[in-house]
Amino acid sequence: MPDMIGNVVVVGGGTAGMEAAGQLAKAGLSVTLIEKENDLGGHLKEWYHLFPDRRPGDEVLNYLKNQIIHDNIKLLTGNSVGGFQKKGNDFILNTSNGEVIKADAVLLTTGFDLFKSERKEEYGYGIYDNVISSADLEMMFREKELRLKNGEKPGKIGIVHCVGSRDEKVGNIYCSKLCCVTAVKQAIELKETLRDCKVFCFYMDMRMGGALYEEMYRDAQEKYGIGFIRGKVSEVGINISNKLIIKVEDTLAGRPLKMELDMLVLMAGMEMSAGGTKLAEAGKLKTGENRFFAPADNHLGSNQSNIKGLFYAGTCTAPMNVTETISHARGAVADIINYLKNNEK
Amino acid sequence: MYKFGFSLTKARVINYESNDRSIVDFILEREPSLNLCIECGGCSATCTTGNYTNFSLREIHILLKRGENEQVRDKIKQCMLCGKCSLVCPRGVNTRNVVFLAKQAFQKFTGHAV
Amino acid sequence: MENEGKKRIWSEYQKEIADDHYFYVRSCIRQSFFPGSEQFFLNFLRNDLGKDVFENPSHTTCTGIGYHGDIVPLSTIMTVVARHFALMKESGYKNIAISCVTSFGIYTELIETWKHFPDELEKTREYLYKATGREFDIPENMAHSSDIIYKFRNEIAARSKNLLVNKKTGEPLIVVEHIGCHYSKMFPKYGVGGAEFPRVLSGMIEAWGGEVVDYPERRHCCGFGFRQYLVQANRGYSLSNTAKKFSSMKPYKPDFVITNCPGCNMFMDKWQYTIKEMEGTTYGVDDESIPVLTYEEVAGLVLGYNPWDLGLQFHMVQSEPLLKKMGIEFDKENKYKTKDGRQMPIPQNLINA
Amino acid sequence: MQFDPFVIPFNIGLYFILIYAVTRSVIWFRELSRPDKLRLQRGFFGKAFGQSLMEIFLESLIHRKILKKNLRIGYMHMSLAFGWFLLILFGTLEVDIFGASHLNAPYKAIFFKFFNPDHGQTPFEAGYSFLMDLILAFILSGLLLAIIKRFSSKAVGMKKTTRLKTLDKVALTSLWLIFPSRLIAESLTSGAYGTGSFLTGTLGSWLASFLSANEVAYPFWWLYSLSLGTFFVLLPLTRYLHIPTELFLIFMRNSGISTGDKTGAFSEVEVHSCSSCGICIDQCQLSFSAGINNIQSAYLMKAIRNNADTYDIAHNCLLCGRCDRACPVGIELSPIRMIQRRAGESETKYTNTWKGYFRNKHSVSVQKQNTKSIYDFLPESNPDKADILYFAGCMTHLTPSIKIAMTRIMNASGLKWSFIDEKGGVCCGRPLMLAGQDKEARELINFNSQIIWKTGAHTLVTSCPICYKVFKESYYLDVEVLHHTQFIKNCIDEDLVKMNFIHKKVTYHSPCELGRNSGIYDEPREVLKHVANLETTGFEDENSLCCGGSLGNIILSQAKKRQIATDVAAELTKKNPDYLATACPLCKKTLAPVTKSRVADISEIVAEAIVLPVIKKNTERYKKPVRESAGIA
Repeated sequence: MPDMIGNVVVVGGGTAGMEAAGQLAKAGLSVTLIEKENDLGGHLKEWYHLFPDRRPGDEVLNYLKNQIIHDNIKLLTGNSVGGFQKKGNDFILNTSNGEVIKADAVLLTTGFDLFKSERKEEYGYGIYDNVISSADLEMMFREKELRLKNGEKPGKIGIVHCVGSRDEKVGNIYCSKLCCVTAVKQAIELKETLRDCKVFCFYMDMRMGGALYEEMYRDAQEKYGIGFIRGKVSEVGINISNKLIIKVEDTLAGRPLKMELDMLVLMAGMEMSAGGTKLAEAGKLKTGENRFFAPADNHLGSNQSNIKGLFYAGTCTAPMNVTETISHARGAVADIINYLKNNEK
Repeated sequence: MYKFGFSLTKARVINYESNDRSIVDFILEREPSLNLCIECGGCSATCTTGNYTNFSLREIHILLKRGENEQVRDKIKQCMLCGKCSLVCPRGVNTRNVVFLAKQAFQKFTGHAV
Repeated sequence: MENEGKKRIWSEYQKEIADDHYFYVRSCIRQSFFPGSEQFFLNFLRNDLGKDVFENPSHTTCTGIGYHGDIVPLSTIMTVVARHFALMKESGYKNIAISCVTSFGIYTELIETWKHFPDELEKTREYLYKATGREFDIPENMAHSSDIIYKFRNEIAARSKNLLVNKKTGEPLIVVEHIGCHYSKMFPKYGVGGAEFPRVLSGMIEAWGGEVVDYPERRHCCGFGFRQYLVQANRGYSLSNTAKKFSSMKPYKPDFVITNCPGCNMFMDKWQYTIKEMEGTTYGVDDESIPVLTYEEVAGLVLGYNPWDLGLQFHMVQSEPLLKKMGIEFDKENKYKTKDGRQMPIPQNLINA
Repeated sequence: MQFDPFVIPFNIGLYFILIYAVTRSVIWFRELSRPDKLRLQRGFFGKAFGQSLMEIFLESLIHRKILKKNLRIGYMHMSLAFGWFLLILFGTLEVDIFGASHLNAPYKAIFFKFFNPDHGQTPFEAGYSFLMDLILAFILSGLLLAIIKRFSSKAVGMKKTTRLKTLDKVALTSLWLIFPSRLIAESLTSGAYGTGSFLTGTLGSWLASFLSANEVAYPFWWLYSLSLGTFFVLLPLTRYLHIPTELFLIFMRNSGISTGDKTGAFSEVEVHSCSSCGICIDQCQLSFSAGINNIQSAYLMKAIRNNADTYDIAHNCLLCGRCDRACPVGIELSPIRMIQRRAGESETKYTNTWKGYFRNKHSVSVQKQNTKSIYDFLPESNPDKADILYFAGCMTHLTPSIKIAMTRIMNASGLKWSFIDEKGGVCCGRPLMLAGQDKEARELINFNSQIIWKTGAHTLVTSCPICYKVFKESYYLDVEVLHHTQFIKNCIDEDLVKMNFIHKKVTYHSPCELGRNSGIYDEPREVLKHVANLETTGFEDENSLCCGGSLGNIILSQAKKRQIATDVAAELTKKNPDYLATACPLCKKTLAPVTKSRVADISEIVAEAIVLPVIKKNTERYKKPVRESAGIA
């Protein structure tokens, strides 16, 4: 296919951004990929294993990195987009390093921020040792250092679902969708690392919608004997022997339950990234009740924005797993090519 | 001891640490399929006994797992072992054996027949 | 880790506390069960710090207990509170200082209600005007009197005669802080340090050399619970909550409990007696009970006031063991004597006496 | 006086086993319950005696049943048992005819050749020794098979063979040694004296050609005697005890003694009559479908003999009764299993004493049962009067199609019936019994009996074979209990319901509880023949399979149950029928998910075939003119 004229700016060098940039470059467009951090990969680089097959996150990351080694791609790392104007059909973006980039189309892949667990004060994240977040745990897995603050092996671990999701107290009424399966995945990995530790998941609903998720859940019960207790943990404290004491209602027994734990893992939800929010304000981009970018059309235009020539991909529009993110990015590429080629502009 | 016309009430909270789970351990060792329960309540819904009394296998299962044995001991014997539950269970839990083992466990550990 | 975390939270709940010119409203329970406390508060602010604290003799109860007891309707309590604000307006004050946590809760609740439902505010203005011909403004600054003591905790530390330290061992005293539920659980932003890890009392204790313990049931209610208490048949429920709380703090061997809510203080104090009578259970070390003090009383002790002037003797659980630990002199003779030396009747079966 | 020291081991063995047999039988007789004692006495002096002798000849010697089941195994057993019998018989005659004196000590018959080495000169003698050689050859051929079986059971047409304990091994070797050693011993002797027939003679003269036969013969005679002796002495400790025990079993059974529901002399005799032939293993679906090979009846018998823990063996069984039917010794295997399931309640236990030569019985204190009613929550119920009751049963409530079909049939029959558990009934009690909890079961039985009695019905129809069996056997009601297949059969015979013939291919799965366990084979088949084309499956009647869903097995995992069901369904749908018919809701529920062809209860097929009588509309009514008065006056 003949090279196409057109420069596309991709904002955000995470999974979606890298995949889209790669595909656009292959399609012969010249791409500028802007990433605020110094190295690419976004949240994916913190991830140890991916569900459902627990394939190492690095495998996917490496694929994406190779993806963007292409002459058509210009990398601007450690650089972020402050705002942009649309002059006619052209976008003028000014970056934090004062550069001004002209683009025919813009793709926002600003991704998500992990919910700050401190905001659920009653869980004492950052106050009690051994109350950690799902991201912290992934790190521990990556570093093969699964220990309590005092260096001992945890014997009893609790996992709290829906931390910062489905919770109007923190202003997020939506479901982050991936926490349930992450919890199950991490529970299994915990059991594999520490054979004789006990793991309990405290859930409100088990939302194992994705492919092979339910199977994982079944394995967690059958092969790993992980305990699932239905109820939202209400408060966390410590007792005299400095162990965590959690209070929860076992809604299926219809009784409050008190349990002593060595470690508590909080399944932090996904929120619209700060960067994304800034851009939304700067560029008058529509956002939904969940503060993520609102696509032009939920069914037919999930990659399109309310501004012609500006597109979205990945978790800046809604919580998504890696699989969905990548296909969403490819979708965006198709939309962009269509936009540039058939000069819909 | 002085009478004030009111008294201390026992807390309803399930204290996981202090509860005794020897019964459920006995069962799980012999019938691991119990782990597969997802508390759907199908068993309780079809239960012949449950048709006449508040006997609920789902509840019994959860109470056993929490070590709330007293309540279970008095109820478990009401089961008629008819086996409808095991036919409806979506997770293939061998519910009949669970009850059967529970009865044995109580005889074994609490010494009196149920 | 723990402290950084808490500091971070506290920094998020910085509360504006007026520095002077307070309009003081009293607490039904505090003034009748441990009058020394409010006495100390006024005296300390006026004479020691030279602040201006005004009391209007014609202010009444906030009717909070009646309100939580389901016998005073919302419109009534709104009007009563409005009347207090009117009195404040008339005496030309803008900063209100509230002695009672129940009242404090009521005030915050109503002010928030008025914010969200302005027509309720209008109605209230109307009711008050019709009833009394008065008009009112919502106070610019609202502080619980414990907030004010917290504000001046370092001044107190500076003037301290005896710190919260065991004189013999030199170890800091182990203190359990109990915050009244209505202080910040309803509206965290109104409380110093928020609802989960409130700072108001722990701040004082740390400033005065004591050590605060975090125990599993720290957040638990004292057991008052208004209607649960008011009906005799339900008191077991109230009592059980207190028992739960104490049995959870027992292993930490606390030297005393400090409260900022008169209701909590009264119940944690008197229920200890009840439980001892009913079951013979005590929660202190070697069969003693744990003294439960108000922040004013503690502040008073730190500043070297006479325990009997602070009214410690009016508690059910007596503080002698604590006083001994702190090395505070006290004479048994004058314990139940009035200022002019008249002997008061001596109460029977007190604890720790 | 012919004597030689080498006969001593044989004699010791022989007399030991004789004395042992007597004492053992005396003990067993004493342990029998009084009525059973009488039965046995009557049996012994009645015509049962003849039967028993006949049976002993056919089963213990000829092993007819085994021969039917499996020719090679049968031949093996026959050659050994019957052959040895003949050998002893003719041996005794031999010594009687040709020996120095009459009425000789048994050893003379056994070692005849040794004491009469030159026997076999005259043609008559030669003829006789030819016969003896023939018998010996017969035995040896069987022995050969046995050895082969031991080392590869496939070779003799068996999938699995039983595992052995050490003592059995020793006994087995001694048994194996007996006849070869006799062969060689006799051959050598004959070789030395130029006697013997086609077997001993030829082998003898050949051996004698290169070694001095007489000297070599002597140790072999020792070996012969020794192996006989050891075998006899060890016999009581090994499974070979079944050889003598089976005789008692046959006598007892023919005198009408049966297992009952408690351990007793008879069940003891049964347990010891098991030859561990392993035929039950091949019959067991848990073995060939679910790959479970340690719980079959042979192992249960062994476990009981060794007082091992029988919990898993006893409970991990479908109680389909296939092994009962197959057992060549005719041991009532399932009843014995049920005794083991009731173990918690059974008063008698056995322990081996005297190095295991004897087992002595002693009663164990039973766990205190709480006496107060368990099912006191069941409501008082006052059912309507009816002639015929229909009891769907728990399982049928999970297969509504059967309920609907039965309602349709019942209505069509025009009989006055009532659906007794329409709004959900109480379990019949059979499942509890299968779990060995008879006391609880009895409570449910009484509850249901009351309801049935109150209706004053004369017939009780049920759709569930599980219920059927218990109604029939454990309810003391004076009502006729019918399974719906029987009921339908009656309707057809009495011409109560008209049916079309559906031109569809049907195969029939006979439910265990209805077929083998209650003996109802014909009615279902005839009903099916009446409405559709019934195809054979090769698993008819006694040989029918278990669907795997049986409530009899409380341990088996759902996965294994499914495995069994899949195999069964595959077998029964080989001719891919339109319907795989069954007569049990549980079978239906178990088979339906694992086969493509439609699984239907007989009642459903019948309901489909029913022709309802046409109701004539009275058209006259409409023609009549409306009376004035009917209008406004």
